[in-house]
Amino acid sequence: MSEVRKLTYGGAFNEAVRQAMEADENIFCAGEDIGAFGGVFGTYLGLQAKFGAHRVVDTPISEQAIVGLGIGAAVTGLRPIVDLMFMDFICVAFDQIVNQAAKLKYMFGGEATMPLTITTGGGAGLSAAAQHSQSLEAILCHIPGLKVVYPSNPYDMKGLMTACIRENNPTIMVKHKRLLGMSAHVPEENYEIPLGKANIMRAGTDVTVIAYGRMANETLVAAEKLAADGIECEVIDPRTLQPLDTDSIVESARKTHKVLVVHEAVKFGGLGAEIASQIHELAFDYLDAPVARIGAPFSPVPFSPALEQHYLPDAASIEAGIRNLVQRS
Amino acid sequence: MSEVRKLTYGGAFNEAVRQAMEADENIFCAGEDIGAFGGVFGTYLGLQAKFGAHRVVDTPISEQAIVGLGIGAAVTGLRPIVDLMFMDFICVAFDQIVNQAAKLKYMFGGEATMPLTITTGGGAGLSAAAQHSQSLEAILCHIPGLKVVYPSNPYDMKGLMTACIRENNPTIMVKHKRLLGMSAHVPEENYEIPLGKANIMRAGTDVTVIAYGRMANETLVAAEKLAADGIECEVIDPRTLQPLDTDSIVESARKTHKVLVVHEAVKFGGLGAEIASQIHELAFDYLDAPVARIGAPFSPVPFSPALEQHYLPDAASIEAGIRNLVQRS
Amino acid sequence: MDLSPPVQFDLHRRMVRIRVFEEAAGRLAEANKLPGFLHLYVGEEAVAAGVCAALNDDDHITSTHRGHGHLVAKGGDFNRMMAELMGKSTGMCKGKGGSMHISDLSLGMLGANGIVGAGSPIAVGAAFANKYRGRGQVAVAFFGDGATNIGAFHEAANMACALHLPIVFACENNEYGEFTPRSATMAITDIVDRAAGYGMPGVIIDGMDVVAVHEATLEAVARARAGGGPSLIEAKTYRFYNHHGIQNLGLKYRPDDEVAQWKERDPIFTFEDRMIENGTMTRDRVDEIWAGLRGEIEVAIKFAEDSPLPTPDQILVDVYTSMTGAAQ
Amino acid sequence: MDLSPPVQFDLHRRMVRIRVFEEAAGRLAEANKLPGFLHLYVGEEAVAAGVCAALNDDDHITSTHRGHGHLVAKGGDFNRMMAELMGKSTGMCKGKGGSMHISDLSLGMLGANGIVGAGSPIAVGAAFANKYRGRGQVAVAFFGDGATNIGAFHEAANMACALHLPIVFACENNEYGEFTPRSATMAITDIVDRAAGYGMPGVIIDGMDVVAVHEATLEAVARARAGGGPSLIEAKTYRFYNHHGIQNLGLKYRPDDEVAQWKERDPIFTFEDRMIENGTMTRDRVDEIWAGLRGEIEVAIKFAEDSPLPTPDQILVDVYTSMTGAAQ
Ligand SMILES: Cc1ncc(C[n+]2csc(CCOP(=O)(O)OP(=O)(O)O)c2C)c(N)n1
Ligand SMILES: Cc1ncc(C[n+]2csc(CCOP(=O)(O)OP(=O)(O)O)c2C)c(N)n1
Ligand SMILES: [Mg+2]
Ligand SMILES: [Mg+2]
Repeated sequence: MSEVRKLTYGGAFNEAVRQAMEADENIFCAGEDIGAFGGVFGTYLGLQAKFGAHRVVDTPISEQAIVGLGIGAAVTGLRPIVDLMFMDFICVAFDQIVNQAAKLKYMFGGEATMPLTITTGGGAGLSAAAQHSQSLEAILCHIPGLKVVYPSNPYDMKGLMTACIRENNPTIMVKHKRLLGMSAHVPEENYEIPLGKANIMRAGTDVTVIAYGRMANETLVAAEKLAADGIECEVIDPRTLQPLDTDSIVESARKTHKVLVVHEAVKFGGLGAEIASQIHELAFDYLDAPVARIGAPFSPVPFSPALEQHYLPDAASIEAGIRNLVQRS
Repeated sequence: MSEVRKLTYGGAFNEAVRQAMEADENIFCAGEDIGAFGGVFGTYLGLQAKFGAHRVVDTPISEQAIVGLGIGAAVTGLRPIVDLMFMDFICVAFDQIVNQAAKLKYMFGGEATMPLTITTGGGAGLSAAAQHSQSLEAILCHIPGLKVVYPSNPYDMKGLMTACIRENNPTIMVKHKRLLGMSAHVPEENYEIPLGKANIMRAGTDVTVIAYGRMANETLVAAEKLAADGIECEVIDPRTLQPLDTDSIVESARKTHKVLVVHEAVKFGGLGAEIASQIHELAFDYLDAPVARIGAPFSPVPFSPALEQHYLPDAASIEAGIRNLVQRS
Repeated sequence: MDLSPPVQFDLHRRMVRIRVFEEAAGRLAEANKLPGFLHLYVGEEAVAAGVCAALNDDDHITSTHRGHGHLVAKGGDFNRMMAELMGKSTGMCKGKGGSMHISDLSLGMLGANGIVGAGSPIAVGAAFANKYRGRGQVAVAFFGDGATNIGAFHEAANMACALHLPIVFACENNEYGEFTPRSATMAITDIVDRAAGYGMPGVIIDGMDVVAVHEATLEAVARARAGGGPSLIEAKTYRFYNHHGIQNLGLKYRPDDEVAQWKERDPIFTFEDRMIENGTMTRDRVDEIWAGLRGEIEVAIKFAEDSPLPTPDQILVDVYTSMTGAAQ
Repeated sequence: MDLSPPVQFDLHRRMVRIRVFEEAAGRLAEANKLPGFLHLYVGEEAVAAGVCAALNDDDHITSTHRGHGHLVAKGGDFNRMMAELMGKSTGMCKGKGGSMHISDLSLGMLGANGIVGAGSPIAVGAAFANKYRGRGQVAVAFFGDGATNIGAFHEAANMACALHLPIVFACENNEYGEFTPRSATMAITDIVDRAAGYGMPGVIIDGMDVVAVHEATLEAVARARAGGGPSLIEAKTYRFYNHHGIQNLGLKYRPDDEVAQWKERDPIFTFEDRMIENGTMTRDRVDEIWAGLRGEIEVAIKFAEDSPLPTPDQILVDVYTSMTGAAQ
């Protein structure tokens, strides 16, 4: 097994972009500091050197114009990848994302395609405080016209990023900042993971746990612990949050009769609410207990690690949540 | 009864602002076209004439700066009311609302108060198409630090707007555009409806329907029809969407055992998901059926009345939804 | 007037097409036959016509809430435009966009826009793609005086200059944003004063003079095509009707004599007088042109009225390229 | 140098306080003792000091991601600032804000800001309130060269001018936004070229010369207090360390000799030399001041280290003024 090629999550992103750009001249990247510097997270490293400054473009600090650049170029035939450094900055470009990119095809009566990929770094855990740590994916998933992707590991990153770039609708690829260094096997050849297909990361019979991004990994840790006590969790990572793979989720719920949804985002109004509601609607009679949700408390992300570590769900709190659920009649 | 004083929904808003401004010199209003012109919906009519251009301020078309104006003035001691004409324009000012207004107090360790009211016109039904018809309240409710208010009638409008202005946290007051002309009794004297308290608009025993804004009125129409068939709906208007009056909602669910949530917003990821999830979590064993949801389909709001009328829930579709739910075992 | 007669005819025709379309739309709106908002371009025809006559079909424009004028100037089809305003399935946007989102990709018209200022960043994207492909196409962003106060415009102007893109920023300065005069919302008089802050040339022109607009645009477009980067053109103009619709419904916000003075400078009638004076055109020919286009608009209204409404099953169509897997 | 010795001492002390605080923070960060990001102000001290020395305690400032410098210049308390950087409950923000949100309302410091450009609209609000109350207070918005490319800055500048507010826009032009040179992100060289587009006066000053900064600010503040409206000051300056932290970790993005040249113009050392030359100050006195402040910072570090961490029950506190009814 020493020959298994490993890549980090950030490296897998980089390779997906590189391979796509090699194959299609219409693809370009634009964003702040992504050119000469390779991006503040290093995810665009080496691309400008390889493809030139016309295809890997350093932009001004102008998030609205960055997304607009992508929209205008996409609707006139290119395949842009535009970067909004931190997910929190989506708020700065929100009009272009929500009122323009998401709706343009529809408003034009279908006479447009929008092969636009927006990449951004999400999630907390780096003491980056309230404006650099948010998980805003639920907001994006509420907007018809967008697709939202959130990989939990290097393998999925490469396959999903490839799918985003090939997609003809606007996609938002969220890279979890704390997963950037995660390393695992990633095939060198190009491959695509279809959008909208969940991944059953671990099969189990006692309880279904749905988690994405970094929380999928925390859930796997919790699941291993519980397995030692004979509790077998089925862990499902939706991978694509919009469109959501409702079928896979509901099927598992019907099998295990108990479901927990976990995310890093604030619980109130988070994606967990939608997932739980769909499960209740489609598998009510199979459930032994209401679908449980774990998410962050209703506050901005606090700066101090002493607070942030309790703010975020982790393997221990997920394990406790699962035990709690399993104990319910 | 001929002496009952009536006011429109828009007029009730205007009166709340006027009475508050008479009582407190620290209150001012700012927004596009609200001064000399009185606002494009007429809701600020006459205020500049009464209070002067320094207290009722016409601004440039600069939604970010309009909200910033409110934030900076609020944190330095005034009580601003700032207007974002259409709810869709919240997207333009999203950073100032989400990353600044909502979080400032928390980031400052509590050393700040933010008595800021943001007013905006929400909802569809005027063939105003995809960028002037949205219901984005679920997004705002997911942001810790904000309060969100959505009156369904003139009486509530005056009382809730008064509460917003007196509130020391940032509130967003959504005026439904199609309710502006709705007329009903509104007392002349100033009164306040506390934020976070639902209104049981109609008591009933068979099914609970939770609806807000214009949909609360559509639901009342449906409920009257159903009453003729002996189906008694309890209709609850949360009035404040954040914080949500979970207690009143859950109490009713435990009583009727069947719940429908209705909103005009897109169903996927709408507030209905959160409300349904809370009910499931807190009243699961009382429910005869999963909480049902009615919302708009997953598309931008279409322009053509021929499409929009089918896009929006109405008394007929709500009635059908209730019948459907009641028929479930 | 150095322009050749065919160019003059072209400019004239574009203006009259706009006027005829807009007047018809206004009448229909007053008769409650058009749903939604309607922002008429009447009075400003010289701007759209003068600019668009300097463009090729494969050049791009982005527009504003006041968008039919631009689309007509770019060659938009009366039938499908009128059908769109009526929300019919034969409309430019199959009834889903309406007045505020009217568009025609085949003419490079990247949409009217309901969000003030939001078109400019999109024009920057089109200009970027044009430079990227290297086929000499340019993009034009239309926007109002009020729009220059919004962040999106600023970011677009700066980015276009930083990336040295082939783009023209065309400002329709009609002195009002909705019902509020420019003087209340900015401390400058001329929008062109903003150009230097981005590092692009800017020029003020009489927006009631289609020749002036056209010549300035030719120069800016030539610069853009030659790799000379962005320019800003400020056209001083005026809308003859209300912000939306025809009549003032609310309070009066513009002095009567101001409106009257501008109307005296009607961009079409003054141009016709000039052409007739110069012998390029006769009064009869002018009347013929109007009559011909009035005939066309009647056909378009009939086409639109006779067209079917979209059916409810269309609601979820075209949200995405495919409906598979989408939420409901 | 027309400034009186006490003013010179004040300017000097403000600069040294910043330097001492920032160097200490940098060392702690390198030793992994500070969580999160740290954007140091070293090299730019003349700007914050020169500006803030022209303000009263009840004047307001808004700041940037590079915010400790501004707060120290406004009189910020070392102990509570250092405690905040360490995420302690005794910190300026009780550990909830950290470096990027450090603030002190009692000094009119309305917060560092993690969103580039977002402070400027807030400063406009403070300026509006100051005008409204009529007590002669002013507001200053600090921002970088890069921030002038973002929409929020533009809207703030225009609105301040339209409403004729008592505000000073203070630009720290250090020629870079993160790791990208200004020349890649704008087609102009001087930020001050943007002032005319809003209708306010603008002036370029040497941002390494605290006297120049101070004098320009005195003038702009006097104008604002007298009802003369907004001004823009562009201070040409340089940060001596990396965008965040001290060392360059990633690729090199600034030429070594550029960095070296700017360091030769250290705003504190050059000012000390001038004062000593003029006889206003002695070398001994200078050393004493540094030693005194170095002592203070050691005390602050000790205070911060000894302070308790916030407890988890604090997470939901201060989201709202009261916890009643809030979601969990
Ligand atoms: C972001 C945003 N804010 C406000 C509005 C409402 N609105 C529509 S048109 C308009 C005035 C625009 O003025 P200007 O740019 O000068 O264009 P004009 O109408 O004069 O052609 C306003 C404020 C909007 N559509 N979008
Ligand atoms: C809206 C937004 N975009 C991007 C960033 C990331 N970022 C942080 S600081 C910075 C550079 C700011 O440059 P400038 O305004 O010149 O300030 P300086 O760091 O040079 O002091 C960037 C791009 C951010 N924090 N906010
Ligand atoms: Mg205008
Ligand atoms: Mg800089």
